[in-house]
Amino acid sequence: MTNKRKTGEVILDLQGISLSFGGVKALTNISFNVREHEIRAIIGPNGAGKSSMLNVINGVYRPQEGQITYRGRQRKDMNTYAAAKSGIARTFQNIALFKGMSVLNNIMTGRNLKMQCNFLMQALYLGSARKEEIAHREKVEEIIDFLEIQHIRKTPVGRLSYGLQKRVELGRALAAEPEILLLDEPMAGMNVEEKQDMSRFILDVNDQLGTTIVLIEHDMGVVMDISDRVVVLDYGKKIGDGTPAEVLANQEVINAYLGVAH
Amino acid sequence: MNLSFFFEVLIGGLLSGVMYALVALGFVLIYKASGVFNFAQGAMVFFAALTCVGLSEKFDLSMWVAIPLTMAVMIVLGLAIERIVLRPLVNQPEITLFMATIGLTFFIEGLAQLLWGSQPHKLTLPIEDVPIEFLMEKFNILVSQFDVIAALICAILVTGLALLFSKTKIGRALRAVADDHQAALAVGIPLQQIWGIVWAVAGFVALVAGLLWGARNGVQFALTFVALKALPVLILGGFTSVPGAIVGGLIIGASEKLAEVYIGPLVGGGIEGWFPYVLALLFLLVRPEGLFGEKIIRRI
Amino acid sequence: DDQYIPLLSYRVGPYAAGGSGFYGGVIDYFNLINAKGGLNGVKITWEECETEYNASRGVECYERLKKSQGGASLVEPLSTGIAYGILDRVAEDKIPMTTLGYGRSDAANGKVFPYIFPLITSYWNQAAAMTKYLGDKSGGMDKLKGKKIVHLYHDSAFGKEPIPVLEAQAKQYGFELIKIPVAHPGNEQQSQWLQIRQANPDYVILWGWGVMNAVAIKTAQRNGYSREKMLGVWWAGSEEDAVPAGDAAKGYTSMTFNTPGNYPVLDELRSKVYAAGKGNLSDKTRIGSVYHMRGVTAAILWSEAILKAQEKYGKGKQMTSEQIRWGFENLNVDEARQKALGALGMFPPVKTSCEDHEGSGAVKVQQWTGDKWKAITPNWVVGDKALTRAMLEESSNKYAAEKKITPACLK
Amino acid sequence: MFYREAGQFKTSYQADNQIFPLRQDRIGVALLLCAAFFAVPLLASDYAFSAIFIPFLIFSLAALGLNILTGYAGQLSLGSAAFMAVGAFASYNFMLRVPGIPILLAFVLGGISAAMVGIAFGLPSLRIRGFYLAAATLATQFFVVWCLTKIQWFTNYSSSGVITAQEIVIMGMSFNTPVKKYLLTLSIVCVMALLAKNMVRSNVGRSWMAVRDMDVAAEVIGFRLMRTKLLAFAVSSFYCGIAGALYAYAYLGTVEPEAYNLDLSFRILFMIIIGGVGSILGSFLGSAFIVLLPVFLNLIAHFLSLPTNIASNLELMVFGALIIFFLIVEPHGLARLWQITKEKLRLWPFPH
Amino acid sequence: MSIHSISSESAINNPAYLSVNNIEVIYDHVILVLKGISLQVPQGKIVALLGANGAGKSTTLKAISTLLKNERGDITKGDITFQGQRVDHLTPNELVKRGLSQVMEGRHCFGHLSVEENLLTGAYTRTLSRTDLKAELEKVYHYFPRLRERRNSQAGYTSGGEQQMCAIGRALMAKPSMILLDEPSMGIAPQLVEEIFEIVKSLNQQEQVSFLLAEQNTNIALRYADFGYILENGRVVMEGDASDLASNEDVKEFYLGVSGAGRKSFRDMKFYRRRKRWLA
Ligand SMILES: Nc1ncnc2c1ncn2[C@@H]1O[C@H](COP(=O)(O)OP(=O)(O)OP(=O)(O)O)[C@@H](O)[C@H]1O
Ligand SMILES: Nc1ncnc2c1ncn2[C@@H]1O[C@H](COP(=O)(O)OP(=O)(O)OP(=O)(O)O)[C@@H](O)[C@H]1O
Ligand SMILES: [Mg+2]
Ligand SMILES: [Mg+2]
Repeated sequence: MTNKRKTGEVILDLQGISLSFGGVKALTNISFNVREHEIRAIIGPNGAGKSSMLNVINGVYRPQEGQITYRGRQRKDMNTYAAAKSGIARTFQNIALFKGMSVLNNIMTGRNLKMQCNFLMQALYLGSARKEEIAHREKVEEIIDFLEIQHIRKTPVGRLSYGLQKRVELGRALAAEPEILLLDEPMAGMNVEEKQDMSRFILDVNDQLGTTIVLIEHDMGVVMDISDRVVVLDYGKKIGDGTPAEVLANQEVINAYLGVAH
Repeated sequence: MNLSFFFEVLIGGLLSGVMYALVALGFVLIYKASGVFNFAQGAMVFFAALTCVGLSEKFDLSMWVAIPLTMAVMIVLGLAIERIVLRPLVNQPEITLFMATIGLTFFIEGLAQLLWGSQPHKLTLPIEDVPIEFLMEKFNILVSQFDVIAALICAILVTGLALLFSKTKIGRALRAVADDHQAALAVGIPLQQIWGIVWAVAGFVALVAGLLWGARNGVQFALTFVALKALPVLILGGFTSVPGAIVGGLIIGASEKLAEVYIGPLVGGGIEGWFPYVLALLFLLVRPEGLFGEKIIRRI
Repeated sequence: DDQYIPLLSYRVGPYAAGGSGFYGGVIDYFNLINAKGGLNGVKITWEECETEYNASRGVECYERLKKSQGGASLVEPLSTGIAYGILDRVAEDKIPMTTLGYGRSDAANGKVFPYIFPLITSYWNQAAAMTKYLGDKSGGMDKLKGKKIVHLYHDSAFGKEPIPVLEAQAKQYGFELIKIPVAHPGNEQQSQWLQIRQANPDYVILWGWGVMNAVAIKTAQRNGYSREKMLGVWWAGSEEDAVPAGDAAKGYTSMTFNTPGNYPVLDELRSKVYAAGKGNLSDKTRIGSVYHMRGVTAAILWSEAILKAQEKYGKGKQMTSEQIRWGFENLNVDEARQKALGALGMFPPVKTSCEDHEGSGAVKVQQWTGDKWKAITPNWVVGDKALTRAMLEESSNKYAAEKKITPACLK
Repeated sequence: MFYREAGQFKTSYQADNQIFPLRQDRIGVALLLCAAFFAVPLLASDYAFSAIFIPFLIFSLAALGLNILTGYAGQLSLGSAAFMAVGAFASYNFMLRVPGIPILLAFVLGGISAAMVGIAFGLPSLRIRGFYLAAATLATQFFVVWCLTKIQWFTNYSSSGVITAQEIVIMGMSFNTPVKKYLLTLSIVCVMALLAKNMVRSNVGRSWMAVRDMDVAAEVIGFRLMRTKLLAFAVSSFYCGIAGALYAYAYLGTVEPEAYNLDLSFRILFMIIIGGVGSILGSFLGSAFIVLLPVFLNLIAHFLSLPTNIASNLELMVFGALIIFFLIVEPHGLARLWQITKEKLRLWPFPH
Repeated sequence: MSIHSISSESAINNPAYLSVNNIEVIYDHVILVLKGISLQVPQGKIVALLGANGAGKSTTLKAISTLLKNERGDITKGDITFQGQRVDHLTPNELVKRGLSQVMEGRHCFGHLSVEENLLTGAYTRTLSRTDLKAELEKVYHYFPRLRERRNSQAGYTSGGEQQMCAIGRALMAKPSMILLDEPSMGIAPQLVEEIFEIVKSLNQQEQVSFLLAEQNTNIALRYADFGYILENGRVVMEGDASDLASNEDVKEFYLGVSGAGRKSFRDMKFYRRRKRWLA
């Protein structure tokens, strides 16, 4: 499959990232980059360090070594707030929704950085606060429509099935209108049809909004079909990097991850 | 500074700390087994002591008969609590369970006074609460014999419970339950039985604490307040650690006494009410789960 | 047309023992009055409400009961917190409130607090009496010079109340006053007693409350301090305070405004009330215990006030609360009257006036023999009343200024 | 059947964002407010005002404050009474020391003082969580009460350590009768409840709930933990502070620091748990439960003419048992029970 | 209600080991989720439960394992029998003792316990000698070598896939005769997915363990299962032999992602399709 969309400059560059927890080496000297507008997949066997990689990118984990260059700015590690502020949003592998809140409110939280009114205005619910609330609500409703979760809009997310929660989580990340979207297994627990919708969806976001996407996924079909470039991790080391086709042909990758090619 | 006085305060504090630890143990036991902060522990201490004294006074029994009888009562109480209160609340948020134990507190307090009246009683154990003469003469340091025996009993309890938790299958199951009720049920851990056992053991610990504290303070409603002394011990040592309770107790006991004696006069005294809490708070700032508590896992 | 008295009692919680004894005494005496035909024929009715010693529940009880059965004659919450909660309300409702041995000492000034009656004695007078007693014991007030007295107190408004008096007297008589507070609830006092042991004082005043008392006595024993040299406030002087301390309490002394012992009136209670199965205490041995006797005393004073009012406003009639207030302000229970009531010497003679709602200020000292209290001062002890009077004036006038009250006597 | 939303379509987000999106609810609330402001003052007795309604409203306000902190922001606290005390004593001192200060301003300043104390004691919450935090908040409780008893300046050197609340006068009008006090309290509580409702349905509220439900994720999304938590502490303490001031001024009149003891903190905690953690309505329901139930039990015991010492203990036991019973029936409190009832009504007479 | 039954006889010939009869489940007293589900698992068979998100698969499994109560769900109608006896009133512990064990959705490892301790709790209902226990552990480690490496770390800190393995391994430790598996392949690398299903197969064939598995990976599920049910909106809309289901056109299109023209690329989906509903 050829990629006709234009991918731009490198906006995120990771150099020599190493991360360990006590004795466990989660990541060892990993370098790779992400270009603007591309869909970058990270694959690898369980416990390879994929989720840790995302955690490093948005500052949940601080790597012991390495450098992160994001939009020209070089640093040793990110910090979660700064990452969010500069346009990195993400979803989590173990759903991290706000369980007690409704779907609508969960997605609304995604827009918090865009809200200007201070709490006094919100308490009084004065004109501007109300207007702001409604403006954001409209945006969120668009996302809700897009994800086809209108019927559960007011349901507390704790009551939703696993798959629906995944969708809501994606919605929350999207609501932030991020520049980079980090997705950790967004399609786990979905059936093919739902995965198709989800893929379409990711592609649309990527196409229409130009959002850069970093994606972890175990479904090779999806990865091969929608990603532009793929990084392969194994035991915290990088064992492959390239287009889907290249990676697919890499014997090391086959041994470590894919098993018998299919 | 008068050195022997300092040691006296220090030792007195350490021994008081042991008494706090005794109460804290009951909390740890239940928290560890179910993630429930048992607000009713103080009431259970009171109930146990009052029942013991009540039985012995009303039916003119010797302590050696009254104590096992009370033990039986506490076991029944523990099982009943599991059956009536906890079982329907499996898998509920901890704050709900916490609240249920508050309800329980009222119930037990009412029950205790309904059964045995509201009069304070004296409780005489065959251990005398007088200074050990030997230490008195030799070093001019005052240590009560009672405290030393209490410390021994506490040590035995701590060792026993620590072994129970770390070495047995039940211990592991208890920790599993505290982590995730649903999953524990799914692997076949008989939550009901386990809670029954734990509450019964907690009842036993409450009885021991009740007897020792009762002998010191008299058996009266105020025994429920000893829980307030145990809380800072608990947070300092960690809710989930049996050895933490004893170490926390020692630290709190000693520093609270030293503070009252040496800092108290500077600020007008009476700081024992809040000092242990502030101290524990400072420790928490460094280690948010107490000295020995299990780290709270926050991974996403 | 009975005389209705609401009882804001507490029978659960930490102070239940005191509550059940006191209100038990009150109700027993009411029953006795009624069994004997009432106050000039007017029977007493009452209604109890559980306050749990909690201010807001106490207020609720007060508000609920004050209007029922034709209106409350008087109230007595036996709790400082509740007393404060209804302090303004009783004045508004014109219902007299007695606070026997607790509450604001300055409320004895009837010009500022027309409806409050801290009958018999206030904290200040008690503190003054304590110094007087300790002075006498040392062989004269001048012998107090150079002595060390520890004031071991419950760290609250209650425990701090006597400090001004004690300080003034320390200056006057030249003794050293060492103040050592105990944090509520006081179930652990090792550090305080180590300090006391270190200071080795001549006397320890125990201004304690609840469990703190028993623990103080016990801890004194463990630290080898003589209990004879301890002198408790009357809230540290009941069976409930001494019994839990066990043998350690033997020899411990405390203040009281009831002389322990048996009295004809108590026998009457046994024969007329308990024999008829109407006794309020579930445990008969508590008849004549400190709290019970305190309750009986309160009830006697109340009925005396009602009788006094009847003298003025019509014998055998139901009195309004305002009339009873007048009765309280003109009480005169002297020894002759006490004798007639079968309570000679049970409490000091009480004679009130508008300026003096306290009416006495006299106390006794009692000692625990191991199973009961025994009075050890043959006569009533009265402290330096001039000193307390001055303090009382100052403090109550400050209150009047804050509340914009012009001090004056009601007629 | 009677409680249906069928036919009520929202055509704008504004309409959907209303506090009470359902017409029945709106009518219900309007009726309730009318009753509270007009009918009750005409009908109720002084007893009802000064012993039931006023404390009920004040406790509701305090519960609301605690609910903001515990229910919405997820920070379990056992120190609410301390913040109430700060509010009361600060208001008292403002009134005392700033001549001519309007009393409402004194209340607000009292609330702000409480908020500042709240922020100071909220700092540890950045590291400490759950029951550890709860136990640590006891430090606030004991420390504040200790300070108020120790530092006599706060009580204006009153010998008994007691303060006497000044008379409430607003624009020349003196609020000295129970009805007037009730109306004043009611107005304050209504306004503050409205503000609270606004807060929890807008971004602040969402930030609190996010921190409550999963603080790591909240941080990743861009909420700042420190600011969010401290704001919750501040707002909550402000509410408690105002409640504390009302407790002194509109309810008790004369208070000692011990009136704001640990017991009171616990009672307020009970209110929110019984009423519903994370629910504005729940604060009111819980407060009603805790204020009314003992009265009710007392009346029943009286009616059955049980011997008082038995009755008192039974009351306590029944109270405890009822708490447990309600938790078993609905762990999320009375507010949720009410909601479920509504949902059932909506379907009525069909079971589903 | 019409059930699109393609072929129903073959599997049902076996006496049902587990049978769920027309159950209705309500959450929180008001939310009706299962509207009459019936299904059978014959002894020694693998039965797959398929369906879109929110169809009610997990709820069905939790109803069977009686874990539903603790999530405030109630079975208001119908009954469940296991080994011929009604089990809806049993405690989960009794069920496990009888041989029915569940792997819950979303992993649910005991975070503070080490991986090995997690596995050991799985054997709680069995009384095993130390050596037997060791052998059992070895077996699990043999299936999941990754777990052996991480045996001493706290489960809460392991990766998603590792936790999933841990949860499955834990259930195996109970040596059940029937396992309810809720999305076993979720978050597992493709190679391992195959392996997990191989384990299922070998347990099934060698130890006669029956399986009821809720699975989104329809492809593989139907490959290994004997029989399948498709749920939609709390109802069974289709049931049949796995092979028949796999060749059904609708199933192919909606659950297997292949239509007449073979498998489509995820990139080429040009529109969102309204999911087909069998039920109006
Ligand atoms: N605790 C609960 N309270 C209320 N409703 C619930 C609860 N759990 C699940 N539901 C609802 O029940 C329905 C079925 O949920 P279930 O988890 O069984 O779906 P599922 O088929 O397993 O979906 P998935 O594939 O997404 O896991 C969903 O609509 C969900 O919203
Ligand atoms: N906070 C942590 N503490 C200790 N170990 C950790 C922590 N986070 C990750 N690890 C370890 O680092 C390794 C990599 O974990 P990570 O979650 O990144 O794996 P992954 O590639 O996402 O795997 P999966 O596909 O199973 O989700 C694992 O072995 C895990 O146990
Ligand atoms: Mg991962
Ligand atoms: Mg599911």
